[in-house]
Amino acid sequence: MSTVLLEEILINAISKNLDGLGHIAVGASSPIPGAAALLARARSNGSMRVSILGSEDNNFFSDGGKEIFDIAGQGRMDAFFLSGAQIDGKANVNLVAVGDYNHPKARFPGSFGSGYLYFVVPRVILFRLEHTPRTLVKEVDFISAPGFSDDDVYRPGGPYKLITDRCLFRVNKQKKCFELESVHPGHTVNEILEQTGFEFLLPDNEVPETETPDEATLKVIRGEVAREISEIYPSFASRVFGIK
Amino acid sequence: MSTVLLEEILINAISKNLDGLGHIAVGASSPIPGAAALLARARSNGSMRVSILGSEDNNFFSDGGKEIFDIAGQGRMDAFFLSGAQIDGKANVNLVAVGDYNHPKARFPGSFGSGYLYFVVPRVILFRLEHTPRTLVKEVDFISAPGFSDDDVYRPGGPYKLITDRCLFRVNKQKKCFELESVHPGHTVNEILEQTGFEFLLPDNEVPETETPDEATLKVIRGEVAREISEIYPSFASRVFGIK
Amino acid sequence: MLARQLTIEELASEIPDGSKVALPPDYAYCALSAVRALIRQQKRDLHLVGVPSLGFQADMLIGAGCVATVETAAVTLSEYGLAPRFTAAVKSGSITMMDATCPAIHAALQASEKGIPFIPLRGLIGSDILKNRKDWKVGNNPFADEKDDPIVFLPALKPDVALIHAPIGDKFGNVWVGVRREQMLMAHAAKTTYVTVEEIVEGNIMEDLQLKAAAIPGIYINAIAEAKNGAWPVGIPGGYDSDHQHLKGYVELAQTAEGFDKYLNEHIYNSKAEAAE
Amino acid sequence: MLARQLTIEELASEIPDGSKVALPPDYAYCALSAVRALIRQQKRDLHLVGVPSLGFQADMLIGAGCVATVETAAVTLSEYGLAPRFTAAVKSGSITMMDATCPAIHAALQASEKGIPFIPLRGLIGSDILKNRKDWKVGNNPFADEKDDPIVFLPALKPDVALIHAPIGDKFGNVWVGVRREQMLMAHAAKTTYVTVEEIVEGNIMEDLQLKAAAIPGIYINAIAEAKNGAWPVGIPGGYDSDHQHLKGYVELAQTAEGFDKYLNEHIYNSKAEAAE
Repeated sequence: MSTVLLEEILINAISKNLDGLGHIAVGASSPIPGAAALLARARSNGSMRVSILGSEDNNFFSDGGKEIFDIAGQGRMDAFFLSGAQIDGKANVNLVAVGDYNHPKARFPGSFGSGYLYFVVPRVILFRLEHTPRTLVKEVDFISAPGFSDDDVYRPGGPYKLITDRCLFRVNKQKKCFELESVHPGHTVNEILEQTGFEFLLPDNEVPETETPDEATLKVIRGEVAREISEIYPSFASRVFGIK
Repeated sequence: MSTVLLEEILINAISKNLDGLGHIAVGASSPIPGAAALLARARSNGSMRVSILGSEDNNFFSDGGKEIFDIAGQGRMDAFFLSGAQIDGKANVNLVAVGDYNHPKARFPGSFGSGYLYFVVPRVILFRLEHTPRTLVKEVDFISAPGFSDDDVYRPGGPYKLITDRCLFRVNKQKKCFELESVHPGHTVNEILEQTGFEFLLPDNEVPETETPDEATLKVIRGEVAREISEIYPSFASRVFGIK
Repeated sequence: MLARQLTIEELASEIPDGSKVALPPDYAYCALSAVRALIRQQKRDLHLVGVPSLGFQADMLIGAGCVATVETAAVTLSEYGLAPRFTAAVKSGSITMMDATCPAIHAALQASEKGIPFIPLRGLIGSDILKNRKDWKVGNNPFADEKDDPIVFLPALKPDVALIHAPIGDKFGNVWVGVRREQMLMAHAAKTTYVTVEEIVEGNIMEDLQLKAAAIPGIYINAIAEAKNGAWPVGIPGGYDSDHQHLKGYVELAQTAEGFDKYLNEHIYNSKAEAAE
Repeated sequence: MLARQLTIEELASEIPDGSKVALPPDYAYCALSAVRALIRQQKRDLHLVGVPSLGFQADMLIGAGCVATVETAAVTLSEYGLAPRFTAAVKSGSITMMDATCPAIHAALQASEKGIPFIPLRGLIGSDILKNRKDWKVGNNPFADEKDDPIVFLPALKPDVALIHAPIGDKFGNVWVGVRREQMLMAHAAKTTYVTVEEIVEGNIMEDLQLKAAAIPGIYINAIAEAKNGAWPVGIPGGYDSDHQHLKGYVELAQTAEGFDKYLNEHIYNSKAEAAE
């Protein structure tokens, strides 16, 4: 078996969380989630739709910028992806600023649709490919979108998984926190404990290794998925899959 | 001078109330208001827009059925026309039913946009071409849209004139009632008093006769206005102007 | 993703008794062939929603006893006069009326489209439309300066079914509606949308940027059926005209229940050719 | 009715200091040639509204000192990295931020489009976006069953100016925007709309039913200016690509105030050819 890249492990792991869904939407700057959605669609037997912001081939919207949010509000978006400059142990996401909001040490682009989609999309998958105490923090400096809400707040959606370059967490909705689900090949639980700024639950049994995609899956990833993702992310597709 | 028809007098009289406005909208089943709007536009030196429901030549809307109401809500519609099965002395309009609403003696199509446009369009011109005590009543059986509102109700718009086959009323906003403005040629104030089911004000001076369009105006009405209106109201244009 | 492609009868059979069905006015794209199938299948207790008004299709459904409730800004046959079966039904009290005003229907559908529970709307205060709509409320504008600013709150209107017609669709369920975007709003707002089209064209409508800008994407469409002349006897804008003689004949017959039954038997129940399509 | 047809400089001169100006993101149709004219004319105290986010044009306006307030869901140069003059301005406190989330901007513009004073929106509760927006309120859903159902109320957002670009317009001011309908929403919602177009075409766009379905009617347009390559150095969808080398060069220069001034002098202030267009 050829060398499997981290990107391919992530694409495969994310895609497993999408099987059986009807419509996956992918936002800006999300090549790995985009590829994961295309992989899940490839094995869905034509029962899954994928819409990718910025794509012409995979973007069916015809009613302006509002439609992607309206469609989520209607309950017609089953999964979405969010990243964050900071993510904390309560699954709060910060896309705005580090330090004081009015005099920040660092300022990022902004919250985009997070302050809405995180509430209404059933499976929001968080991804952050820098897993350090700087990014996975005890408490975010600015809440673009809160991980959990009081019972009286309308919230059909919310966080489902958090994937990083080191591991995969699942969300524990009862305890409103993350729980380690699997560790990527080459990484350890101790390393995760050390590199995570927030507390999280460990499973009772041993933590499994994140699955490596099998040959058939790799073939799909490196074939049609790589080709399709190169339309929107040519430099990513070139770097990871050698497509130009 | 050729015989001037009642329709031509009405078209001319209505059009005088539209000069200087930016956008006149005309609803369904309104050939005379439509012709009046086209006449006003013809002498506006290209500064007036007319939109006519059901027209292809004079209908610029591109955002579905809601746009005509949205545009009125934005303050971009200066005049509109309403009729009614009944109109009363408080300028209330009834487009729904005669008798008890739940067991009506007569049922009409319904209120259409009146319950909204009457509130937001600055100059709503009422027209009812059957001027009898049956149609111009003391009190309507159903208020599709009220003529006047309490001070705390948002109401940039409202009734401006009422034109019938016998006369023209203006609206007295202070006293919240109609005032006779002019009587069409061949009709008398006594006849108006007799045929009107509601009370109205008479001016201090003698009531003038409604102006008959001059030769130049008649030429425009019978020329370009007749041609344009025949696109939407072919049977009206054929009956009144002999256009087919 | 391919759309489910059905016959007209199959499509109609997926709309259950009691459904809240949104329909466009005669001047838009009306799915008359599907409406005839609903009548043949003797649907009952439908709640019609006019977007924002209704015409011949509503009069026929009401006359055939399919309808319990009519929510609309008007039922009109325009130059053909009053809608006879509608008028008779209102007078006899056999249907429940929910009179509205056009922008209230558009706004309430937009609330559903946006997934918000309600939307405010100006106007209406002091009207008997409002007085008779127990499902609407008057609230206060929360951004008013000092004094009260009463405004109507409309709950989101979410039809079970949007039933529409269109000139063209494709095998992915994409449907071109042009400037008749209230049909797009209906599809966005409704739980399910069923469409008949004059023609299912080759290729993918969304790959033509001009067509895409005025097309409903397949994600909103539950099933599509091809129906050549599917709006008949009503016409379609930019396509064919209304069948004037037929509509005049309908209105004459439909003045009485007996005449309407004759019409039903002649043009709907016994329309074997259509049923077998 | 003919539209007012202006030069780029004339068009920009009609936008006063202090205006609330709505702008689209880089992936839509950006009127960069008009933005350069605003910079040349040294506009001050603009309140930019991103619909729903902003890109290069905002970074340039901010760097040139034209901007007092930025209301947006994001300022992003996507693959080019953080927006340098925006970031510096936020850190130095020289602009006031009104952070939002994309659907809140669309919804608040729709409120203005509909002439309603506010619109409710789900989400946002518990976020620091909401905490920092003193102009937004949390109310209760008036249709909630028994218990409270808190929901955010957004006041209508009515820009003074929508400034957009488009592939084609006509001499009546009709402007084709295709699927980029947020530009139509901007025109409906704003008090005034100024448009630059790649080309003013012959004839009337509204007479072509396909074009009409995706065109902003002239009634919303205060003035139109022809601007070939008017989005440069950003691209336009379906037209030309972004000028990658130029944008990369911009981002490198704009890392410092001095570098940005160099860019201004080279590409904006001294762009005599453009100013004379």
